[in-house]
Amino acid sequence: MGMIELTYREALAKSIEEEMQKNPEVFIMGEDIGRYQGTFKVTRGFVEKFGSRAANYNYRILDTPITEAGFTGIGIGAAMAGLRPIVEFMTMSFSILALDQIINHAAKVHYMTNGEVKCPIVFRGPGGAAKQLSAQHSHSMDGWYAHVPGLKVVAPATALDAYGMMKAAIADDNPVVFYENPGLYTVKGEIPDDNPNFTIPIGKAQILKEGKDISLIGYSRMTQVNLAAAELLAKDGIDAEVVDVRSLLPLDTETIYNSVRKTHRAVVVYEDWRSGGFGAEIVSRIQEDCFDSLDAPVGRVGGLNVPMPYARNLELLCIPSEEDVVACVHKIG
Amino acid sequence: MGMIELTYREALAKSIEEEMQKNPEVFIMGEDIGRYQGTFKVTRGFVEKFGSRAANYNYRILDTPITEAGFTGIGIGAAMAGLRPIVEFMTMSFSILALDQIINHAAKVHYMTNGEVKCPIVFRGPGGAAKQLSAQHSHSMDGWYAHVPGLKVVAPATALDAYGMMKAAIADDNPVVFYENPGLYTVKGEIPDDNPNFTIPIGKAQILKEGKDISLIGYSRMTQVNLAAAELLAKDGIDAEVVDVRSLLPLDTETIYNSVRKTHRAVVVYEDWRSGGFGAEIVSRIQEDCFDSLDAPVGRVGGLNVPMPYARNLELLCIPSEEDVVACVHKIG
Amino acid sequence: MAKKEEYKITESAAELEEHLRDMLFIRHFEEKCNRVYREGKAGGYMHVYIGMEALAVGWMKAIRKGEDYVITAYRDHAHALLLGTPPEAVLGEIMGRKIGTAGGKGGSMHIYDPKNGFYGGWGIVGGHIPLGAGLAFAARYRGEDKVCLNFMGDGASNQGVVFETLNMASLTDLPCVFIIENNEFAMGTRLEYHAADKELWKRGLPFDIRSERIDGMDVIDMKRKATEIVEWCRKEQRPAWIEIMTYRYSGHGAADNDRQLYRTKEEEDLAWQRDPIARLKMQMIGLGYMTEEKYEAIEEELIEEVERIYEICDASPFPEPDEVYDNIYSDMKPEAGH
Amino acid sequence: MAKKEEYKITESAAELEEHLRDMLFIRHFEEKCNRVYREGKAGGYMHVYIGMEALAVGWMKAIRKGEDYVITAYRDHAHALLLGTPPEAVLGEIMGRKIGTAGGKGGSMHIYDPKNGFYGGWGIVGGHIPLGAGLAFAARYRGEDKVCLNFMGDGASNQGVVFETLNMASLTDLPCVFIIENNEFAMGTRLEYHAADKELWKRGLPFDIRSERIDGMDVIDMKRKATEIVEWCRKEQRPAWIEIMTYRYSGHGAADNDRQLYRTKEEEDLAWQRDPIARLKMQMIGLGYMTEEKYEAIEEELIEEVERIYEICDASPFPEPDEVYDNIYSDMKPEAGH
Ligand SMILES: Cc1ncc(C[n+]2csc(CCOP(=O)(O)OP(=O)(O)O)c2C)c(N)n1
Ligand SMILES: Cc1ncc(C[n+]2csc(CCOP(=O)(O)OP(=O)(O)O)c2C)c(N)n1
Ligand SMILES: [Mg+2]
Ligand SMILES: [Mg+2]
Repeated sequence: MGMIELTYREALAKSIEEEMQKNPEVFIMGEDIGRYQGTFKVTRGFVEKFGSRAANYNYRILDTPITEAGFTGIGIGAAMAGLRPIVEFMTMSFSILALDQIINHAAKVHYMTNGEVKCPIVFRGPGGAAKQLSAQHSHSMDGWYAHVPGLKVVAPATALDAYGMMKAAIADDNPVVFYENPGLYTVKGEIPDDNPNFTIPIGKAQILKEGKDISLIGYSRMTQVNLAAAELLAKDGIDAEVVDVRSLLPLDTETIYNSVRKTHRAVVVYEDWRSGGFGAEIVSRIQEDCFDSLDAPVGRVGGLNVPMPYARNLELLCIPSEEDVVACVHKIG
Repeated sequence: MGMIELTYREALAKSIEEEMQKNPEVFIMGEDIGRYQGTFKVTRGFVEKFGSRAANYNYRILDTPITEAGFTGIGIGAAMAGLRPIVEFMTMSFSILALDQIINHAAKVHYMTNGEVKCPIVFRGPGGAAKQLSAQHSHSMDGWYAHVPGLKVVAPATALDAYGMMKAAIADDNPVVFYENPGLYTVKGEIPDDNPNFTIPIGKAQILKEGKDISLIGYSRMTQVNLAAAELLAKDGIDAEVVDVRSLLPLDTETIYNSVRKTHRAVVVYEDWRSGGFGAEIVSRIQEDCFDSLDAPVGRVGGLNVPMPYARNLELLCIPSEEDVVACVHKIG
Repeated sequence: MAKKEEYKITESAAELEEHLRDMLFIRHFEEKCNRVYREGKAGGYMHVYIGMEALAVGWMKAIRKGEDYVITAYRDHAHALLLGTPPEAVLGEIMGRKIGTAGGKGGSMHIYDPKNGFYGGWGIVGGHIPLGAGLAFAARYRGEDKVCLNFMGDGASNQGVVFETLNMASLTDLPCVFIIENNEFAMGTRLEYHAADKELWKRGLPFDIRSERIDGMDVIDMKRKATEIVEWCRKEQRPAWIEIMTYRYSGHGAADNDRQLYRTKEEEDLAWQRDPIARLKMQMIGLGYMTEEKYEAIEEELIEEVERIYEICDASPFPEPDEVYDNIYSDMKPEAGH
Repeated sequence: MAKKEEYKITESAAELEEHLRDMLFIRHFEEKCNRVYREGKAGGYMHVYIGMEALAVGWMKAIRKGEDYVITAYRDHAHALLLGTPPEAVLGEIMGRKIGTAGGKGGSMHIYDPKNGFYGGWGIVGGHIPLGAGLAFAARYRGEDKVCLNFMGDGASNQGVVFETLNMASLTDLPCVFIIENNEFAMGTRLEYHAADKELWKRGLPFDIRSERIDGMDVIDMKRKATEIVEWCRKEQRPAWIEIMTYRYSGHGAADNDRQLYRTKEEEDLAWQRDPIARLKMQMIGLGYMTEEKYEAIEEELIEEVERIYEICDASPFPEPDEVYDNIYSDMKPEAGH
């Protein structure tokens, strides 16, 4: 299998492009994704490859007005008719305006029709802090979506997973929230270059680094932070295992539990506001189901419970870092 | 102090009415709250007492179109100018359409202005299941709001708390989400009849029944369920303490921890979907801070992770009952 | 509203009788639903179509049933029945039974029958409007020759997402008819209290969309105009925004027993004079296509038919407990338990 | 757009010079902001007002500063400066310093100065529009004699909440002027690709709201028309919906270096011929109120003034770490720590 080194951003683009080439019913819609090439440039070059409205009635790359609820709903309706839309949110923060469409419509239609109507749609975009985008543009949202039955939610941390899980998300007959992070787009990784049918299934966590002393559990960019923290801990003689959750809903508790039962200690790391974030769910399940294996309380590292401030020095305080993870490891003892 | 027995619904109405009488800058807005007297009839008689548009330019009772985002935003703007609006959502499920206004605007303005602009507003309405309202009308939403810094979130379980905490919410200079529950409106309690300045502060949990064997921790209608469960447990010789959380944000961990440190066992009960609900946060904190006091994992009882079904037999399966609480108590051992 | 033209009836007696039967069946079906609700055999929120029958009948005659898409809000029994959904499946759903269109999971507000082109049945006021545009988008994307009828209430027409959808429907040339069932009320709120300009048809204009207001209490006229509009949309591949004037004779929902709070008895009596069923009956009698006796016989037949359906539903089982986890996903179940 | 009438200039030389200075100051302030951003002394998203100066200058001259309410989106430096916010506090905020209007917590998109009537500074496109109506509501509720200027972009005018707000503003008779700063682009999307009908002014019509389109590149005309509209709103206690035609010469934000993706150099050059500053300068020279030398002197003075402001900001401290928890609530702090 030929491999190629790509950034997370490029891996995403490659994945979406291949799926669009394979299946004419896959299309992508969002603000400024066409002519403007996408705000975070995931769709760079797409409009040239797939055509645009100007040429003919061809909506495979659909630039939308700034009406998140409206265009998301149109995507959902198209999915109900069997198309396979990918909806890009310029940032996940803006998906708040489309929440009613996602939660009350996309996530419910299969149940409310008792399985008659499927809704194969992907909602994607970067969540969490970029750089100094301040309070209204830095929402994580992962926990909110992962709370909603009827949705699947994934948050890959590596370029390879971005590539393979995007394919799985597009192929899925259910609505999938595909959670990216601005800080991941430039992370590099090896991707299969000649296997457009490659896929990484939704619902499986993975061990990115084995270790015996403590399990560092996270997803999305925090998995990269955990890898860095593991290196720091190694210097202190602590052998940390890094569990990359990847899929929040469904959640692969088996892989998580196996790790905790081995290490007897765990820290759960997430970027979202600490209080009420999805990490709390992971902590709760671990203590429920692995109580007797735990030598210490399950530690948590989350974002500070504050709206994101603009000044860079304050912003950096808010986002969990590898040092914060190390501190928590030492704290739980 | 003269007391009067009122339902939760009447206690709310009395509280709001008294505050409106005291302060002309307090007003209430929402769908069908005026002429139609409110869907859950909390504002019954208000339009007669406070006048309506028909009579003069008087918006103390403002019937709005069905445009949750728009009217909520207008309320927030009015609060930014110093008025003290109460926004009624017919059900909390519909507040999803106003989330951007609540989360991105009301909850952020004080921070983004570094304290220059206050936003004294109350968002209230019933959350959770009523009776066979099915998948789109039965959202809990409490955990979502309690996750957002900048909001306060309360969920009183008794008529007295509804009365006193509504007064505190209206007096508060910050946005407060006041979470009611359809199943609570007919619950009765003793209310001070001649003390319009009575108030119950936001941020304090309470012990509604003392016990030594296990702490049953909940809020809103689940506190009533916990009281019933405590009676059932008493028959099995288990002496349960009922902790009524009342305020989700801020969360009175001290009262919760004191109870758990006494009983060494806890079950957290909430109506929202089990996975990712706010109960997970309470569980996480307990295990973080009371680990050494725990003789068993903290138990959880939440709503089933399913969109609410219509058929009554299925619906009843979804909502936690006192039997479910008892079962969990036995399960954690 | 364009002034009502006089028209000559060219429809056959059989055709008119079909219109009449359709309307009468809906009326009696809905009356039965109200009784079923009062007897506690249905729950939640339930909204009937009494008074509005000509509207749905007219539009459903204008489309290619089973091919074209139809979507509406929670006041959805009539649409399903007219598209060919078995009435037992509709009433069964309303009564929360396994034989219901959603196996009892949806209830009155959430009737679906995609095989017959019916895509619900939605409870969030205004929320389904972009979905309907999305169905039309799919048709256009695939180059199919389908239109979507996208129904909403007058109250719903204020929701922001409706305007967002109009803009996009026009920008992307969707074959979608947006139809406002203007029954003059949004629950207890009268049109003039919820809409700054009562002429809702105007709202399509700033989006360069064909916009009209039509009376919906005359089934013949409704069907003819609807047919013209549907074919226009199909041919032009453009949206239309059509306000239909109607009235609901019942309360907002079966639980609304407070009509006096928002309207008078006199107003209701006046509205009854526009009853679409009485009008068609009189037109048919005038043409010699109908007699009082025949009308009564038809009515009796339909009432019995509804009773028969009810008996079937009432005897049929509720869903099994473990079905609660079914069909949340197409390929997995959620984590079980409390 | 009503055809532009010829007008006779009756404003004094001093008055016109003030207009010119206001516009020039904004332009140089914004140029500096772009440089500051490129040098990495500001971050996040930053959007300047270059090309649109006449618009804000005209409207701010039309209101009672410090009494009336003003609210806008993230393209907000000009509005604050014109209302009297100290420029150090504006640039300080943009540079994330303690002296900033929000102590460095907001940044360029979130400038506020309620004492001068300025209520932000908002980042969710369209999201602040109901807030502005709420400010007007408060004024009306209290019987104060205030209006609210509620600014938005052309792209924002598609958001559903805007239409919801128009309906309510009309229903409740709010003294609110909704002002579309139509600079022909929403980021990289041209007007005709995001609006089904480019005449955005029509969108107020279905809500029975005074609706107009006005050129915004002529500061004298802008100020006069704005004054008439503001006084009309104040007197009639009714909303207005006004589309102003303008253009942004810069990229969407300071980070947008891709203007060639969505427009040509020729188009930009053509737009520069409408430059509101050049126009006023020529008008003044024509009247003998200005000379090239004087203009250059003014410009130099303002450039130096901006540099002076920058030096102050650049020397001033960032917020202290523990301020991160301040002012989330008026009376408490959130739970601390990671
Ligand atoms: C977003 C939302 N807000 C409020 C409600 C509650 N509600 C249900 S129906 C209704 C009235 C809708 O009126 P209209 O659109 O005119 O339809 P009609 O019932 O007259 O057919 C309201 C307020 C809801 N279901 N969804
Ligand atoms: C709800 C939302 N969606 C998307 C964005 C990203 N965004 C920021 S500005 C902008 C363009 C807005 O254009 P317009 O309203 O015309 O204002 P202008 O920038 O031209 O002044 C977009 C898409 C946002 N901030 N908020
Ligand atoms: Mg109606
Ligand atoms: Mg613009």
